[in-house]
Amino acid sequence: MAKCAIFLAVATGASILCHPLAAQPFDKPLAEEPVPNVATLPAVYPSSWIIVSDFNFTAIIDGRGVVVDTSSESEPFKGMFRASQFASILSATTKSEIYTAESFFTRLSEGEKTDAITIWDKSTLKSKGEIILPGGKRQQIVTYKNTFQFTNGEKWALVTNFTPAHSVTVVDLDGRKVLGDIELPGCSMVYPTGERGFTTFCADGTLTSITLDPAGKVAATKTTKSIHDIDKQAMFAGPAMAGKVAWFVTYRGMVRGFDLAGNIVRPLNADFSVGSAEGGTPEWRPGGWQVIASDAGGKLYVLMNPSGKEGSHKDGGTEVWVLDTVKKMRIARIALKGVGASIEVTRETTPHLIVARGDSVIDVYDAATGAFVRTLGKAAAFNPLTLTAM
Amino acid sequence: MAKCAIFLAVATGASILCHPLAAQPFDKPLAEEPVPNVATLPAVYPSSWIIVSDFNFTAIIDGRGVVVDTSSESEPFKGMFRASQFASILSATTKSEIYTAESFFTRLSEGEKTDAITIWDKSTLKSKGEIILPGGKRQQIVTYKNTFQFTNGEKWALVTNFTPAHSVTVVDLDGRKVLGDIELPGCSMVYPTGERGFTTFCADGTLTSITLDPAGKVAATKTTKSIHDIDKQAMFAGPAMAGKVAWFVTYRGMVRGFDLAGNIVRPLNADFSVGSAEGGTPEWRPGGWQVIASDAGGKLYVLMNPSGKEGSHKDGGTEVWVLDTVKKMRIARIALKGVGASIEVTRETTPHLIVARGDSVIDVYDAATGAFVRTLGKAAAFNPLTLTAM
Amino acid sequence: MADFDKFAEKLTRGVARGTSRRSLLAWLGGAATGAAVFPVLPVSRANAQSAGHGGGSADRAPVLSGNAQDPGDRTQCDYWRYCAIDGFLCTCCGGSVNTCPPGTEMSPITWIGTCTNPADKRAYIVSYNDCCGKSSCGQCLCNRNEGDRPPVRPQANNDTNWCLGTESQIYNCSTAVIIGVATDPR
Amino acid sequence: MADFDKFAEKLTRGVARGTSRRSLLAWLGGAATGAAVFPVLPVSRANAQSAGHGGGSADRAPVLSGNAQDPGDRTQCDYWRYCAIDGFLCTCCGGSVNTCPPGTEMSPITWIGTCTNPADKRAYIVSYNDCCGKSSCGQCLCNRNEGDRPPVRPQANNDTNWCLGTESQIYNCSTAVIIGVATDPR
Repeated sequence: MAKCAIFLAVATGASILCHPLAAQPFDKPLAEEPVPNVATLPAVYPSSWIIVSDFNFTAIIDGRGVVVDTSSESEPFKGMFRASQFASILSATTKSEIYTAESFFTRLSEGEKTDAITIWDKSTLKSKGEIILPGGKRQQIVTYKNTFQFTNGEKWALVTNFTPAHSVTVVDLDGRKVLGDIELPGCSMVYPTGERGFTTFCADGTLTSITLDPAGKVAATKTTKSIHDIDKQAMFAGPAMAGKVAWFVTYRGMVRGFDLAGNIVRPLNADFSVGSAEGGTPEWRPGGWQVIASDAGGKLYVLMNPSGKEGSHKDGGTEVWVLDTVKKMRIARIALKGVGASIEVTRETTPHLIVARGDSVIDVYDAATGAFVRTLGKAAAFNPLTLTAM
Repeated sequence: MAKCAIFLAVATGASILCHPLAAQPFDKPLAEEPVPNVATLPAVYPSSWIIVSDFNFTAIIDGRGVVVDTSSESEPFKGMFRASQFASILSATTKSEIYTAESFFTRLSEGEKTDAITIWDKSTLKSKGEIILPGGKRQQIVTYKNTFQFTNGEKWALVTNFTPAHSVTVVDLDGRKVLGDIELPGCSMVYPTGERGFTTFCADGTLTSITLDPAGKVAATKTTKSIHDIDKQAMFAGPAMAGKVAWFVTYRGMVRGFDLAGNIVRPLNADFSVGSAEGGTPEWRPGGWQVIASDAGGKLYVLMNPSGKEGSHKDGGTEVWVLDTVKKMRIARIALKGVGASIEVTRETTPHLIVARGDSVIDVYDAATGAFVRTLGKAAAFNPLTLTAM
Repeated sequence: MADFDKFAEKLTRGVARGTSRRSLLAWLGGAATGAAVFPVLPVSRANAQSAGHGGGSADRAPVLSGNAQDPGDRTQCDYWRYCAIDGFLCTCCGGSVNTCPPGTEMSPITWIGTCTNPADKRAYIVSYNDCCGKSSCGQCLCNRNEGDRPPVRPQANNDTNWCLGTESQIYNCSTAVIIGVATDPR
Repeated sequence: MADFDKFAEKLTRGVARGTSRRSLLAWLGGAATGAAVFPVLPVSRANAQSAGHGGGSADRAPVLSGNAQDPGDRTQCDYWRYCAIDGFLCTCCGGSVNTCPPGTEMSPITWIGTCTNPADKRAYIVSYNDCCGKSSCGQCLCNRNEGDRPPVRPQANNDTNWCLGTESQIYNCSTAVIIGVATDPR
């Protein structure tokens, strides 16, 4: 048929010259299909879906977020949205919107820079607006969730800046406007606290909680004593949230809880160890990018590296250890099929443990039994870094 | 030393606490090295260097050109310059400049579009100016050399447009300004012809030569009879230049020469076949992206695919056949180590055949003997498409 | 020839949407001098990532039509509709064989191929509409060139970025939509 | 401690070049509350491409110093100076271990590591200046994290894009420049 097909391609009108020989069992041809035709997504994503940040190392300017159906082996890639140049991604729970904090240049890699928050519609994945961030100071860092967070019931967002002076820009998402900046000398990352405020970690080991007034200005500030030993028990910057409690794990495997329900951060002072195990060279330590996750029941999941030592904390892990925060003990170990870099647990009735690997593969496990369920292969992202359950 | 190194990293002042035990044979430490320090390249690139267009398929917006030293196994990557969004690349021989015809958007993949020619200094690889191309009509097509060419002694450039109406924009590079557009209904690509003009191929099989006046307007137009059988003997759009003669090869292996020295294209009417060989399934045909090259002596090199058939012309080739255009015969066959996609021959005193493979590897052969000389591995580009000898 | 009329009319609407009347005429003028009876427009890009034809990796889970008359895995380059496609397969990008991914815009005019369905032996006219406005999907790059011709005949060349007449010219992926039947088997 | 003075002075000049006096003070204020005796600034990004440390592929031809006192292949991630680097190695990008590629701009302030030279057993202060203004080089991505700490201590965190105070914030590759000796072996 090849030559026939060719001839048709250049002169389909002459197609009657074409005489396929084989008989055929189908009376009617396949129906014509309508164009244009563009897919849409549900306004509320199913609980088996996650949002993956794809850093796209070989073209950082062209980073993106990917909506991934972890229940589908064949079609996990549901859609993508732009997340340009060390962008941060934030997914709303009270609105059908995703927000990206990005940077653009008028000549791709040169020219005038514009920092902006882009608003994406979850159903159409089209950009529906943007909020320009003034001063060109948006923090550009490998994707963390706590550089871009909600407060005030998701009506506002907090964006971290680094020049290298630290500050936070308060943005009214509903009003599509910037409310102002808050200088935070020596303090980094934002953890939503109370109704309208946040907590930030400071370089002297203290935590500072800031309450905002209705105009987005500082209403009150409270700083704890130094409780973070950054030298010997540094906490990974990304916590697992169990309700209003932020659970952090340290490079050396200590688990620490902080209650963010009130206006002021409240350390639970109930630290415990992820535990130890044989086979460590020299020891098991947390390792990877997003290394701690929680499930709906409050259990914690920590990605563990058997080659734990100073400097191993981004090398990924071969097991996930499951922790009971009430009993303060490890209740399960899940062996992974590959070296994981980031983990997340879905909110499905049968929750799944999602493991993004360093080789771009995403694997899915039964969070309760640890049984391997399926792999999504490399079909979702080039460089999956953060994973966000719906 | 690990713990020592860490401790130093966070408090180098305390480094005297650090006591490495091993003795050492070197009296003096390594010298401090100056910063800042940025490399530069020669104003005229050596003849062992080539310019590679890297299409960067997984981020087309972030395409680039790479300056490659084909004589260096260890450090072939000499530098890169931006070539954004289906860009075309043009390297000057009379000035130390490279030009890229690009497209930009104010929000990376959305917003207002700007087409422009960027001027790059060959020595610093810094952009030193741009010429805005009006109308947003620059042709966006997988990288061909003949969408962007010089005329008028490299003082002007010709940029092809496609809307899908064909036209050519004439640009005064020295004057940094656009001189005007020339409508070319049904005609495509530009081949510099005479002192100040070009030839273009038209869909009815004719070639049209256009002579430009000193203002860049059309001074004279001459169209040949139909001499290009696009159905049965389609010519690959990219010729090999031997002096002022453009040598084209057809999908089926006919070699055709066109003299572009005068104001009007002159077919040499000396067509000949690349020849045939055993082992074809069904037959040997040219195959790849940049499939024909010339050396300083005028010999031609054609990349050949043993699985030649309709539709195989971009599948790459496993041999390069060397042709004598005077004797009109094949004089050598060069077996390749991998499937080549594009070929070029350097102008070194001992010329080398450069083969860019589909797997991103670039191999170097002795053009005279066909002997494999070295591989540059994947160290130059993600998706090498066009290769340009210096 | 009812199919052809419908399809030509569809296409003309598409062209009219995508281009100014003047440029359309200029282009048709060009095309008319070629061999094509009516315009079949190119849109595609070469595959430099593999010397083969590409498509999804072999270990990808298949996407099937569930219809015996439309056989084959739509994540693989050897699926029958892809005989002249060139780009990322939308089936792997959040769309489908005939649907663009969320947030993209389908190009109004496209390059048309004619591919034979191995099940019913009919030759179908397949429209390779591009999906535009988001960056390279990066999944399942596929390149087949039956009937492809050099840019001198744009209506038969598949290297051009056909995100033209769309809000953004950024290319995301390509579909393979059945828009008619070229031949009924004898 | 002469080395330290020179290096601190160099760095301060760097910071002054890279930032406004006010933000500099704000930042030093922050840093001063940390454990650092003087600022050692972070610049790097994690390597999600391999669970190992990355670097050039094994079959890459080596780039050596030719000096027995500075051993190792500068295209490989295990080269001694890279103990706290994170990014594309400039040696693979048209630059060198201490030189930015043509057309880029070296970041004025950087994250500093302290790495031990296996030849002379000295601990050297290595400055990982970023090269900025061209897109990702894409060659020899390498990530090692000895002494790396969370962003709460920026002077010891290597995830930040340190193309700050440069004309463009686009990251191309990272160098590993010797700027001093931390310890002389006993």
